[in-house]
Amino acid sequence: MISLEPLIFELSKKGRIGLYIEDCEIEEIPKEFLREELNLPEVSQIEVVRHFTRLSQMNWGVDTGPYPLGSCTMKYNPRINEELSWMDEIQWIHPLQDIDDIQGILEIMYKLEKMLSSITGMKRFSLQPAAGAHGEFTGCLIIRKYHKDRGEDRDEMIIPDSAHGTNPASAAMAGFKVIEIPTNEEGLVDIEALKSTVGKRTAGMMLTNPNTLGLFERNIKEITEIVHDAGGLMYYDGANLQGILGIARPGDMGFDIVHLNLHKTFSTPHGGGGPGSGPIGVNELLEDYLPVPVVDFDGNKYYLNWNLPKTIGKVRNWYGSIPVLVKAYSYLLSMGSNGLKLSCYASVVNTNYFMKKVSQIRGFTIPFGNAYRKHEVVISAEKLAKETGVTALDIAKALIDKGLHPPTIYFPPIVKEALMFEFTDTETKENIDKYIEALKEISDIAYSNPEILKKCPNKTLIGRVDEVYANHPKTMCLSYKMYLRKIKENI
Amino acid sequence: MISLEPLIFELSKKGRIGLYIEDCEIEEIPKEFLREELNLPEVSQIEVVRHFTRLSQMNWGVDTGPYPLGSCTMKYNPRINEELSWMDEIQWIHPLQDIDDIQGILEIMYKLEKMLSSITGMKRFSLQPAAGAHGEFTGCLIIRKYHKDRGEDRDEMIIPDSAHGTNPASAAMAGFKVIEIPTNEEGLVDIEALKSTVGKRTAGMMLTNPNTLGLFERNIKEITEIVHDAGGLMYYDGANLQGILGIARPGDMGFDIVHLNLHKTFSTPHGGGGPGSGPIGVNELLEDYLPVPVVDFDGNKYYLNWNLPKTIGKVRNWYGSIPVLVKAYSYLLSMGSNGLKLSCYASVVNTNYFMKKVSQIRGFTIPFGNAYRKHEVVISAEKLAKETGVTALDIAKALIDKGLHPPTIYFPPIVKEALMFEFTDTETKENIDKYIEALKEISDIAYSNPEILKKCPNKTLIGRVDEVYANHPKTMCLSYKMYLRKIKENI
Amino acid sequence: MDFFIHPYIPNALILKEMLKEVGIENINDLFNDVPKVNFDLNIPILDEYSIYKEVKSILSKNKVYKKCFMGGGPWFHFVPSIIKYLITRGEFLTSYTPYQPEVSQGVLQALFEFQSMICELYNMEVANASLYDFPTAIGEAILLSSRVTGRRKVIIPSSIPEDRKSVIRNYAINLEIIEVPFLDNGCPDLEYIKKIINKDIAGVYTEIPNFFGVIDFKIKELIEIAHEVEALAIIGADPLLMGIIKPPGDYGADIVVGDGQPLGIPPAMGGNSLGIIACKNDMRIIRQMPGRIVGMTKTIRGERAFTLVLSTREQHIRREKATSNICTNETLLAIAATIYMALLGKEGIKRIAKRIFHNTQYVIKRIKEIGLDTAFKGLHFRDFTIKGINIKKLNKFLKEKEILGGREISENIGLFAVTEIHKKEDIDEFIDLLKEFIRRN
Amino acid sequence: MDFFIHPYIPNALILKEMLKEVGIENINDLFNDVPKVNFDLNIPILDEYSIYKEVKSILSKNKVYKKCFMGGGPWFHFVPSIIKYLITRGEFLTSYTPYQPEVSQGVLQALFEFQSMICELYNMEVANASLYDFPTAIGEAILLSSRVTGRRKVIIPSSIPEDRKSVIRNYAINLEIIEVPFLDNGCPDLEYIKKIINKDIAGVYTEIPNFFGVIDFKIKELIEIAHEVEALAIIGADPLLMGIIKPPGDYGADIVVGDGQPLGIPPAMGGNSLGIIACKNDMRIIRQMPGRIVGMTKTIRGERAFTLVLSTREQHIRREKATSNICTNETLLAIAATIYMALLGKEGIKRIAKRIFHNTQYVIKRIKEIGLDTAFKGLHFRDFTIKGINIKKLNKFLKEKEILGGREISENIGLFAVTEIHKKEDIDEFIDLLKEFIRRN
Ligand SMILES: Cc1ncc(COP(=O)(O)O)c(C=O)c1O
Ligand SMILES: Cc1ncc(COP(=O)(O)O)c(C=O)c1O
Repeated sequence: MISLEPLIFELSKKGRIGLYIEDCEIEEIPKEFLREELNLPEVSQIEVVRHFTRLSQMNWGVDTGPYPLGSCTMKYNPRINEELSWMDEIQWIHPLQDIDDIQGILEIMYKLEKMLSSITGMKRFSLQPAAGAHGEFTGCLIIRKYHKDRGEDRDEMIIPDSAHGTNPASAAMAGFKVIEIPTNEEGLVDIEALKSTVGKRTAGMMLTNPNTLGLFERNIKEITEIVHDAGGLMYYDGANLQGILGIARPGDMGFDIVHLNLHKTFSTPHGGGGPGSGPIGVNELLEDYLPVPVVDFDGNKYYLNWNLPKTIGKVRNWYGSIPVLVKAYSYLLSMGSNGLKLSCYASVVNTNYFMKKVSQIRGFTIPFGNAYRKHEVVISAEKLAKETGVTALDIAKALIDKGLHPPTIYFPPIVKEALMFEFTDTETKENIDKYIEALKEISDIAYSNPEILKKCPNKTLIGRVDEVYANHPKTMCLSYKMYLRKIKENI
Repeated sequence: MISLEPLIFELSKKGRIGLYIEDCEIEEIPKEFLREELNLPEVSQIEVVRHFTRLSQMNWGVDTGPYPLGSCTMKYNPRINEELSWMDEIQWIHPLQDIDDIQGILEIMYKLEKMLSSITGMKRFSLQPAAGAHGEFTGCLIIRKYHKDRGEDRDEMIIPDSAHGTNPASAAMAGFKVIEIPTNEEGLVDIEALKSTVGKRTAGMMLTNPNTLGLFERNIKEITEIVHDAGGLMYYDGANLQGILGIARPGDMGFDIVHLNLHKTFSTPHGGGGPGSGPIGVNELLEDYLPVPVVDFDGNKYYLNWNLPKTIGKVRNWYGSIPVLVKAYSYLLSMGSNGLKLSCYASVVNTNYFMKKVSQIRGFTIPFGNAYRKHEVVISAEKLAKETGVTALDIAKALIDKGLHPPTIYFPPIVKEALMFEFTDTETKENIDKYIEALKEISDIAYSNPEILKKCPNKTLIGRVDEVYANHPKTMCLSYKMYLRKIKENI
Repeated sequence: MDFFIHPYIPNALILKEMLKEVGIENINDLFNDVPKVNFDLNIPILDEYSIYKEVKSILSKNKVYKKCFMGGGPWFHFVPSIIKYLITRGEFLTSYTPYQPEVSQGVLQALFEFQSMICELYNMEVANASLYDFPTAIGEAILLSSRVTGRRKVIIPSSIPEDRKSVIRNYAINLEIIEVPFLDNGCPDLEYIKKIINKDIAGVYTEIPNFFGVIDFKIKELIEIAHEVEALAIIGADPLLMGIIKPPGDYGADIVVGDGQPLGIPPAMGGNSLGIIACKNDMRIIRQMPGRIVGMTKTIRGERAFTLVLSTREQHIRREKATSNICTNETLLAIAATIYMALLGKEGIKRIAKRIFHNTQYVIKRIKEIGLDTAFKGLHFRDFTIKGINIKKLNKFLKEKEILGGREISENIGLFAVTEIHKKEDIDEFIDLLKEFIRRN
Repeated sequence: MDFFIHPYIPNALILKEMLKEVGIENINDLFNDVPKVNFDLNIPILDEYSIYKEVKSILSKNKVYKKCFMGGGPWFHFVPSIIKYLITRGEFLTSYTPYQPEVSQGVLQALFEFQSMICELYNMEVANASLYDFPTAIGEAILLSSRVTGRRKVIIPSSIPEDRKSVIRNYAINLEIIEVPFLDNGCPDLEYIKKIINKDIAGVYTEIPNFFGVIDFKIKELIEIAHEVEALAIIGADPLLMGIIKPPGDYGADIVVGDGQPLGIPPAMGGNSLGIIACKNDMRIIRQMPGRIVGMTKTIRGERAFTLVLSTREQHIRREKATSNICTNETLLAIAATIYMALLGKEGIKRIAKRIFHNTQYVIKRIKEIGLDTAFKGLHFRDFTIKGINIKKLNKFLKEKEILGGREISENIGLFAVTEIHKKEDIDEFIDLLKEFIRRN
């Protein structure tokens, strides 16, 4: 197979090394336990640099172009935040240092928590969870313990069919049975279905608002009442907070638990898939259930408070994704109250501007009506697919050929041939216009010459990836070791 | 014209900015002097990041692949050196701080000077010059003052015809008449010609050794004697020190003045053309002529010594390219005495290995015989050019199409169709082999199908640049302002 | 509200113009469906310089120790300078999970290399692209063993610290956890396990080195005991230790988990974490693996390519039946670890491991020389205990000398560590201070 | 000598193998022509961590001031974080002078943008890709004026500091330099110039603001005086001042030089320098310009492209007849300045300049309030003098408060500066300290 950049293993040559380390002798380890073979690549430092420089160049990032992944809030990641997070006073601190030695980071955690509380209207936050899904899991553990502590046996978690996959997965991991409720024709929670679902076994409901269609659940007050009345708790999946940032707050809507994705709404970079940070906020009711420790202030010093009587314990080592927290704190200072609101406005205007233009393109429809979206919009290419055979996947790959990163596709699952666009506040109108233009062109080609879209992308370094080959047990290859074995076995 | 990346001016949109700065009012400036128009681009921060990220990706660096520019010693630039040079304790220091406040950097300058002295065999160094050519100019000023102070009227500088262009240019700037002496058939200084050239007007001779052909001037002792006997001084252009690093020293050969290129031999990055650093070392004779201040140690503290009675004064603001000095210091520690010697060995073996292989390729010759080269070798494509019409320039562009950065071409001027290769110690054998393979293929094509080489490169983002268009007074365009004017004037 | 010029919001001053195209005059019309509640966020807006000054001045209240002997992790290993440079290149840093392989080959290939290197370290054939951290990786591994075996009990060593247990308990919230007591070397009592093990056990978990730093040379036996009842053997193995001792894969381990932080990642108050999980080439296990996995494949044009595979296991497809809820993981730190392992390579990992081991033997030898001892017997790697002195007081004393002391295991037992960054002089100084401390107390 | 494994020398352990292909056994055969002298370099080899520790510990002896009021340059302006990130990307950082345009468009286009922005700032039409620093740029400009006019005398202000003059004298070593006395605002006495000027004068040089921070509003007159004898008018103009006052190009300046350090470049003890030179669109001058110049052109395929132009002026072609000896310049810092100007843009440069000007007026107002005064009259920008107090003592006093004081112009006159990073509180604190100092002395 043609290789754009060899595997680092393939660059290996005996007798090379990338770091200067003096050798030394050891004797104590019994020979039968001593390691001999170790097939790690042997390369010089310059080769490491070139290899990973090259790999980076083969990768798309916000820094290289627009990245309108719906549900992901791919904002610009300011470097000042990054720079601060890399200070020695962050990176070279040990979690077991004396409280006196870590007043700086505790202060930032404390102040960040206060800001997140004021943004969401929640009482307290734990900064411990490592990502959004981890926050969900933590929230579910809290819900579980809350009911248990009250002697109630509630094991059903209600989740809309439009929800993100992590919602049901997290609920299930925490031991809940997932009850899916349908979306009505307006794209909102079906209130009647909800009413007939809640009951004695209802532990709670997980909801994101604006929902994954970008629509604000305008009956939110009624929903929270229904669930609360049934004895359940309301969980807010904060991945979509961008759509109401600075305008409305989950706490005010009646949510009991909230998680936020700092790597989305608060602009910390996603790093190709993490580290993220999924702080979780609760109201008075659940304050004592948060994971320990939380950061408190005794009027004089910040300290780690381990004394939460009803705590669920810990969900990860130590205290949270510390560098990510610093970035979010720095970001918040760069925006201020007005900047955050402006950010919400910009993302919502960007979305509706885009939706308006796209709704006029042949083959694309806006499912669930033309109500204004918040920070994101889901387009359906179902009509196009039916009429031309060109699918959402084909459109994604065709966009790549126009130098544009595709949106999220095939999500939420309730929309057929879904293209989920989120431009965020940091995208330029010029780039949004490029997408509109590109979709028009793709539509034109689909109706005139659909086959050529099946072969996209053509202008990328590599062609369309063969997913079947990738996943077939016979050809599947998950490591270099497996690759070598398969070569040997002639597969 | 097609544009790969628009000019940043072309991305401008009124009402955008890349940094948050609060506005304020001012009144004191008389209206007729107040600035109105200011045509700088207005762009958001994300656009700045994307623009320069994109530009960087359109650029070759040591980090992206082999870079065998002869006379340039394009080594790998370790990041640890870079990181240290960016510390606040370097970047945020003012030159007029108290001596007590800058003991750290003075210590590094002092120790670096000692190392450079031991590497070159010179008595003292000034770290002031900004680059190699600046070091030459400084050296020439010293030579001039030295003779003047002795009441001698010497205005001729002897320079071999193989010398780098900066040598004659620097000498001329310092007010010398340049006397060129020829290279003999061995590729070395023509001793007889030298003898008949020196005389009462001889101020000195500038020489690089190994010379620009990569050949060591083995008569160096005789040369320095001839010049010294005539009352002249010997200047060592240290750009080629790599070839004898740790093996031999200009001081021991009889040179009176030496400049070094820290951005070559000592691995500090070249930054697309600077900043560099061209420290200049002298023997006892000239110690007092160095630019002021130099760094001294009184047994207790480091200090800036301005008290050199015969100093030529200053050649630039302040004390030198400070961050570059830190990088060189750090580099030296990473090599140690043995590492430096190993570095010399590796670059010389790389060169001779390459020369041996290339000498077997049709159309290429090694001018001035097959004597072993040091760190670099000049290949001539004269034969190829004569027989096929394919020139050094064509070869350079064809190499680009093979993913390889060309060598220095058409230098030194005494070799026709020169290709000057310097692989340095940090290049892999695999990459050197790629060049050998590529030159073979190019030779084959030249002899079978030469026209296709005239159109190279084809695989780059842009095609071969039109240098005539670039330099013609009618089409020449040196700024965006000029561009706009030419568009208006319909040129 | 006025729209104002802001460097991160390019359209700020053209929003009105764009609104017109939407057919709206007042921006609030876009929020008609949102209940109005008045609140004040009360967050100031600062320029970049002021942010820099503000955050720096807050952070200056953190103390960065020049020397650290704290055991139990995270550890102060050396982090080569090139790592930060490479992982903060925008193309890596600002990218999302590589859903579109054609424009994400960089992250995908790096992750494939990560998986591959992890496999080499442990001699396993499959690894995923990272989990949150070590304890959650143990938790996921335990869940995995339960899914594969269909059983609901697991055995873990009682020696692991309470923090870690708490996470495990939360992950295994529907399982029963049995803790094994430990011997005088801190390793699990195999006789005890033999007694209690049966076909209800999904997995048996243990660690090398154990929490007290002792290398457990009975891994092989433990794996055999587990396999006798067809339970899975799960080994938590330090990646750097693998430079000197035979890896769990050599003994037939089913799942290996690890803490990736020692692989070129700064401790960051415990906030930079990298959970490692690997398994053997067994489709029963592979199909139940949690998290993202990258596979090598080809394109329809025939080029080699990399892409996310087995996504039918994952939450976005399988929803409540997914093998885990994990979505965002620790990719960037996995790339850091990949670069670290590439820099060191075979020879470097061996040298680092030898140096750490050498330092550990040296410090323990010196400790014994001054009349102290470790609390546990056996060969140690990096971590070691000191018993018989008041750890709180000792730490206070060390702090005065700008040294970060050990982790309190009990009043008179502390957990310490030395790594490759400790020079002989550093260790000698530490011993001298211990001596002085004993003399004084 | 043994060849040993070294991370920067990939072929270290295969040199012997390669030697064989050359046909050599002993590596010393390659150095037979080199005279043997024994010497010992005596440089230790350290691993990366040790280098880091060593250099950091040395550098910790440098003091980084939190507040700085030092005038005369280099200045403490704010440097946006993104600049360092972008210019240290390997593709920029590790590239050579862009001799091969097809693979160097990045640096070339960035430099074209640099030239273009400099032209906009000064309202000139041509700028080069940088010179070493401000004084050498003045030196080169003076030489340029001599080449263009064929004359050998130049006029410069006597007010510029001795350091700068020393560099100029070295550059103009074959020319005659005439110094003009200054008026009570520190600006050159135009009447004096009028008296001495004649057709032997190649160029007249002056600066805005002058060395004491005063904005010279007589630039136009000076240019006219120079032009009357067909001498070239050379203006040294601060780039940030151009945000608020009309640029020299508006008045017909022939050459503009400047100090690029305020454009997003940290002071680095004076070691990060960027010399700016620009000229008007006059082929007589352009053909004599020193240094590299990038031009916009096209490729043979018709794309827009950038390349080095007018290289026949330069040393590698013209050798001793070159317009300058400069080869390596300050490209990377020119790119830094380009990024800075792009970030600020029209509005930002104006705002920064206004803020600096505003701060300057405020500090001078306060100084007068407490009974002190500047040594020179006129409107100041950034730099300002304080007269009537002992500067050495004052600096010592300020140092105790962690403040870097001013530059000693004479015993009782100091040169200070405020930039956009000074907040009102900082200036007020400075004034309060001045008051306290006066009270005490
Ligand atoms: C709506 C929604 N919820 C939850 C998540 C999970 O967040 P994370 O990836 O940080 O675990 C996502 C992420 O894509 C999301 O879009
Ligand atoms: C032989 C030689 N001398 C002098 C120089 C000039 O050095 P610099 O570019 O640092 O001014 C060079 C640079 O190419 C060179 O190769």
